[in-house]
Amino acid sequence: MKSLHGCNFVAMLVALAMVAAGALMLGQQVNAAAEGTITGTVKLDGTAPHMKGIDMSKDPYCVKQHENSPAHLENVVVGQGGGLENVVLYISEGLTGNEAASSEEPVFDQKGCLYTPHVLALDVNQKFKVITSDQTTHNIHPLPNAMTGNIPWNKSQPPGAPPIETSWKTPEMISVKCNIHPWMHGYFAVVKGPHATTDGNGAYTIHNVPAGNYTVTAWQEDLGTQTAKVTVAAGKAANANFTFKGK
Amino acid sequence: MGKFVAVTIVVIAIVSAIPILRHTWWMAPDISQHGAPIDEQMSETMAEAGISFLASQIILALFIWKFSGSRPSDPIKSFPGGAKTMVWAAFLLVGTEVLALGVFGVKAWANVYFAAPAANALPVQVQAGQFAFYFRYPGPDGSFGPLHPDLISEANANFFGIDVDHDPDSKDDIVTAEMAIPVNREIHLLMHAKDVGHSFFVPELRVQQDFVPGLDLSLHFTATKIGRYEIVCTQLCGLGHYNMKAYLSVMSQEDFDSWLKKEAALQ
Amino acid sequence: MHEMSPQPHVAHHVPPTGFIRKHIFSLDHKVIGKQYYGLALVAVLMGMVLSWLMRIHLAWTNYPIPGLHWLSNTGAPGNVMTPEYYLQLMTMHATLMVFFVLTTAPFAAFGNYFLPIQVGAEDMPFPHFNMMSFWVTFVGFLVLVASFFVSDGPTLGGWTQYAPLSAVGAVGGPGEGMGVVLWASSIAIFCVGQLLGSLNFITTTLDMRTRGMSMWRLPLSAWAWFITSCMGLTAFAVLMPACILLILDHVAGTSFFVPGNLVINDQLQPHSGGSTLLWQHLFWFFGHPEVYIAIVPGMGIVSHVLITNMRRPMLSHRVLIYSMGALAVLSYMVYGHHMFVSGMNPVSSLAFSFPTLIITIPSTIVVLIWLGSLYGAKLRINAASLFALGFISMFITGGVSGFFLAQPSIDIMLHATYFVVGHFHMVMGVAAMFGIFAGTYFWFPKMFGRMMNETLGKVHFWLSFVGAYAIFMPFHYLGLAGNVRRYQAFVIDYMQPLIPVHRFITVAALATGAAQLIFLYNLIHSRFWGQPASDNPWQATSLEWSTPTTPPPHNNFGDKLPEVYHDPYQYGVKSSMGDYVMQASPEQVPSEHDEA
Amino acid sequence: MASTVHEPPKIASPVEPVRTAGHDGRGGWAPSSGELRRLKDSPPPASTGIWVVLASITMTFLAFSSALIVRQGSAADWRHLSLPHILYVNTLVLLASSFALEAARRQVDAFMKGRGTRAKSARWLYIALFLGLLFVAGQYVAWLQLRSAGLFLATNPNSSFFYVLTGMHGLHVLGGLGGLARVIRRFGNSALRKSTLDATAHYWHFMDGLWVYLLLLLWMKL
Repeated sequence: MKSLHGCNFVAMLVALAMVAAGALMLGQQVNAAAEGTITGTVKLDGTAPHMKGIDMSKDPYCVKQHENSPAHLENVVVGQGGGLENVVLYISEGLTGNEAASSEEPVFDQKGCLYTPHVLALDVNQKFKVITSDQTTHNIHPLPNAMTGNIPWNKSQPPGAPPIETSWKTPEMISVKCNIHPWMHGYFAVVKGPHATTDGNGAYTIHNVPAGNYTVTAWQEDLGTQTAKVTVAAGKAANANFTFKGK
Repeated sequence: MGKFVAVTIVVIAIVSAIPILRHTWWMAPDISQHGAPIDEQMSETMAEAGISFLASQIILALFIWKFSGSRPSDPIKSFPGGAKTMVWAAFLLVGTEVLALGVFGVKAWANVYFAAPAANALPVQVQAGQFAFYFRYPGPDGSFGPLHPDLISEANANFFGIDVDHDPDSKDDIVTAEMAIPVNREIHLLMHAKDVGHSFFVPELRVQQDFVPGLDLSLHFTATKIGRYEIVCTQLCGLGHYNMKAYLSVMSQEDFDSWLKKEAALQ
Repeated sequence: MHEMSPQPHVAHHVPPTGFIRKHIFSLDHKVIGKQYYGLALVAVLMGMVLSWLMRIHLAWTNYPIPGLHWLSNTGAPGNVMTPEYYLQLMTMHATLMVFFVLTTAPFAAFGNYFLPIQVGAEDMPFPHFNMMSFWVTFVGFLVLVASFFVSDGPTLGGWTQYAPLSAVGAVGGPGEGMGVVLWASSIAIFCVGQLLGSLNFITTTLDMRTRGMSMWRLPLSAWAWFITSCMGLTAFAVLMPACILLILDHVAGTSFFVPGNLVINDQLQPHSGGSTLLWQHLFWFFGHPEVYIAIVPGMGIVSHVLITNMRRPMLSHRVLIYSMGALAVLSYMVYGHHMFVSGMNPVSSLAFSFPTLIITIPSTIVVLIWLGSLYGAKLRINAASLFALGFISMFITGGVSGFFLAQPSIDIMLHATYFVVGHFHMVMGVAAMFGIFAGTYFWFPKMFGRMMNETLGKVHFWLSFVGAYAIFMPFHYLGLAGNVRRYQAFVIDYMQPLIPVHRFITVAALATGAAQLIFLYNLIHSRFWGQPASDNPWQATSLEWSTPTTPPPHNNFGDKLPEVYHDPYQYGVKSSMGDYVMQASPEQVPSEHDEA
Repeated sequence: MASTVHEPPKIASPVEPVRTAGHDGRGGWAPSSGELRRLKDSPPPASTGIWVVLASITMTFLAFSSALIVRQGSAADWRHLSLPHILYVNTLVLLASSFALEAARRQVDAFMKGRGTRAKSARWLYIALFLGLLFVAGQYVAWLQLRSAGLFLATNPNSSFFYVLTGMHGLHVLGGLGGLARVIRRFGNSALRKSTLDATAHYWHFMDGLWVYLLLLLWMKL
């Protein structure tokens, strides 16, 4: 009664894709020095919206994790100087297709009945790990749009269960939730090519951008998107700042 | 061999009865106003059922003991009275038992379900969804705003789909993940299912009622003992069913008021 | 001039040559009976293994079960069972047991083999339907098992498959998409199979009885099968349409059972207006008769076995039959007691409560008749009679606990707790299984021409009897303490003190389960190497013991059908054969045991 | 339906059983007057079986009807659709086929008694079969009409029930046609049993009544 995994197939494709990507990178090594970066900060204009506190009383374990650090919603997180956290920056126009695919395997952790990071930016077909640091069972339930070709799934991770390793086929901002802890909510931001996510101060850096003209898009789960045109010179850092209007 | 069977049956019967008699595992103490008749009903049924259980098992054992050893030469005896006695016995025993229990049962059932909630009962709305309960208090204006299913967004902690910006009634509604009620005050519980079937079970309150999607039911009860109890889901609702629960805090009126203020501040 | 007179139904009675017709697509009710038994055996083994896994997980949650990930890597990552996998196993366990074991073994298997012989016919009237009945059922089984192999596994909705969880589709959780569709299809197919079976059973009983075999002269087992088939005919005919509607809600987007304004995972569902209670009504209208479909054949088999081993007829043949009939009829009026807290009108709860209490009267009559007949009997103790006596004990226990659940007011406390689980496992699970065991030890010699090993049989009984109580009595205590069923772990504060009880139950369950392997061994070993059996090893009276050979020839009675001269159970009389006269023997009985 | 049973002849002197080897409890003795036949006076199984079949079909459609009634009462989303007129034509066709089958039965009877010809009986059977097929085709046309009217299975509860009920009934009718075809074949090679023909006829008429019932159920607003 061993159940087939629909994902096995996908996994294989992914593996192939990785090999292909690897070959591509080797090809790129030569002019690696010639690649520039795009940096900047994302700010919120106006007062930071009030983020509701989360009442986890349903699961005493979760409550204990936040005894001295009350949990809040993370839809809009503003740092010093109005820097916006969890904004995803990616190149929406101007990609040539032979950018280096990043090789590292990001981790999406379930910690204290919250997702860290709240938003995980991923390249198409980039493998990532879903792990749990909690002693309570979570279920991971990404909800991609059925039209995009990304296949929705819904799996539980009991404490100490091995990581779930998978990837996404097409670019999409996929919201992910835990049904056992309904307040748990985050995003897989699946984009094509080089990308970055802002830190606590709203700063970001997109690496491995070949010289050229690009349109950079900043995406925030609640505040929407903004774009800016930048020109990257070989080995130089181009700058692009964004400011979102508070609702 | 037969005698051995007989002994085993008797031993099993008695051993099974002991935990019941000693209440080793028993219903949680009742904290509700309507619970007493239910408990009464339970112990009566337990007594009558227990007696018929022990009696019939022991008779079974007795006959096995007595007649398993009999030699082919022994004559076949027939039970005095034959089948007719049995039929009459069954009708008398069970019939009276049934009527007795039935009548009392109706009483117990009636004062849960046939009595209307008092006018001054405190309305609380509970919404069940995969896999958590959320509660809504009407706030000072005493009235709930309408629900907009399309606005429901757990991501933004809008679990009920209330529209604070446009519905005046919703402005002061208080949504909580834990249920608190004042002691000795009747609660009028308005039950709403968000997605699939769930159930509202508080053993101490002697209350169990399904949430029926598409059909909003209501319950009313009065808690008589201050304390913290658990509300659990008893209707299979999916993978998180086992962990679908909320706490029920029964507090003094003062504590309740301050609790409500605290929660209101967090909205 | 054309021959239009009823052809004798012997066209197919030239024994088939060729393996396929003989053993696979056989028209012979005896072969079909054995096929049903085999199917039940496979299903029960699967069901038992599933229950072991569930029990281990309940007792030691998050404790890896070595090798489990080979069963399902998604279901048990790192050998630890996930919540959804537990519920999926639970659903499959229940479905396998209720439909493919408790319905097939005592009813379809033994009934197919022995009903025609007991009425003195050479076969069922519609052998082709009979063959289809089995193979359709088998397909249903395959479809159900197939759901283990779809991407997110079988359905987790429980064997009752309450809507809307079962009808909203994959968004409801793992297995709620394809899993449910397969489940519903499997059950719909199963219903067709059982309807074909019931058709044959009823017509066999009504039309195929041999000369002298009046209805009252039918053995109690035959009566039980007849009554059961009448129930099956109506019950399965209602479940099938329900399943069809459920499937449509899935694949065609209709809204029979799904109301509007449902929001799952922040997505507003595209359904409107369906009635969730409609499913419950349709399901339980089938569901309650179904539990009697599972137990009534057991009652018949056990009475049949007991009488033979008590060497005397029951106090009253007819009262037993009337009682079983009453159970059948009442079982349709009581189904609402499954829905006391479902939001059904509280008045109808009471309306359902009374017939539910009333139905204990016929059951009590049956028990009292059994007990009263034991009095003054010459009880033979053997594996068959032991299991028959065990059945009575279990039936009493399970029946008594039913008394609580019949009352809405108490049901508030016990509904959906382990008390319910204990109740139905006792009365329709263990009791029915004991009926199957009694039947097996009793009829095996006739079916395979060899005796089963008595010693192993007795060992099997002791372990099963004590084990069953050790497992299912504590269930009732757990229920009283408010332990909710269908939980994969007990994280609720007030349930944690109960976990030791669950550990005890698990150990008992593993041991009792292991004991069933003795039975399996006995079955297989005796089949090939058991002592050869005589035609009538138990000195019994009914027609199955009058066949010219053992096992019976292809047309059961050779060139001549038997003629019946007596009521079924002529025991405790002085006759040329000892203390009994067979139905087919013209010998006059000095002291007729006449009917009450 | 249950057969009445002859009292077995009282045996004046019980036959002394000839004991064979082994205590098989039966001796080598077998009743003298047994014969390899069912009881003569009990009806052929087909004529009992058909009633059993009809009983279960009744239950099935009762379940569907109760579902329809509950569903129609439960929610406000019930749009009562006006039935395609071809349904009434189909109804007449089905009724006609029933009459044809009756005629066929009479012919076959006569033919058995030596009057009438095989051809005549066959003709009526074929007419019944043809009309039955015509009915099914007509039902299909009705579906097409609904489809072109934009009413699909899931459009609203009423259309759902329309498709489900007509579909289920259609399947049963097809089953009946199969039976009819079998009757014709058997009649062809004169292996037809009267009971088979009667059973088929009963089934066919039942389908008739069932259809009228369903039509009313779908037509009237509860």
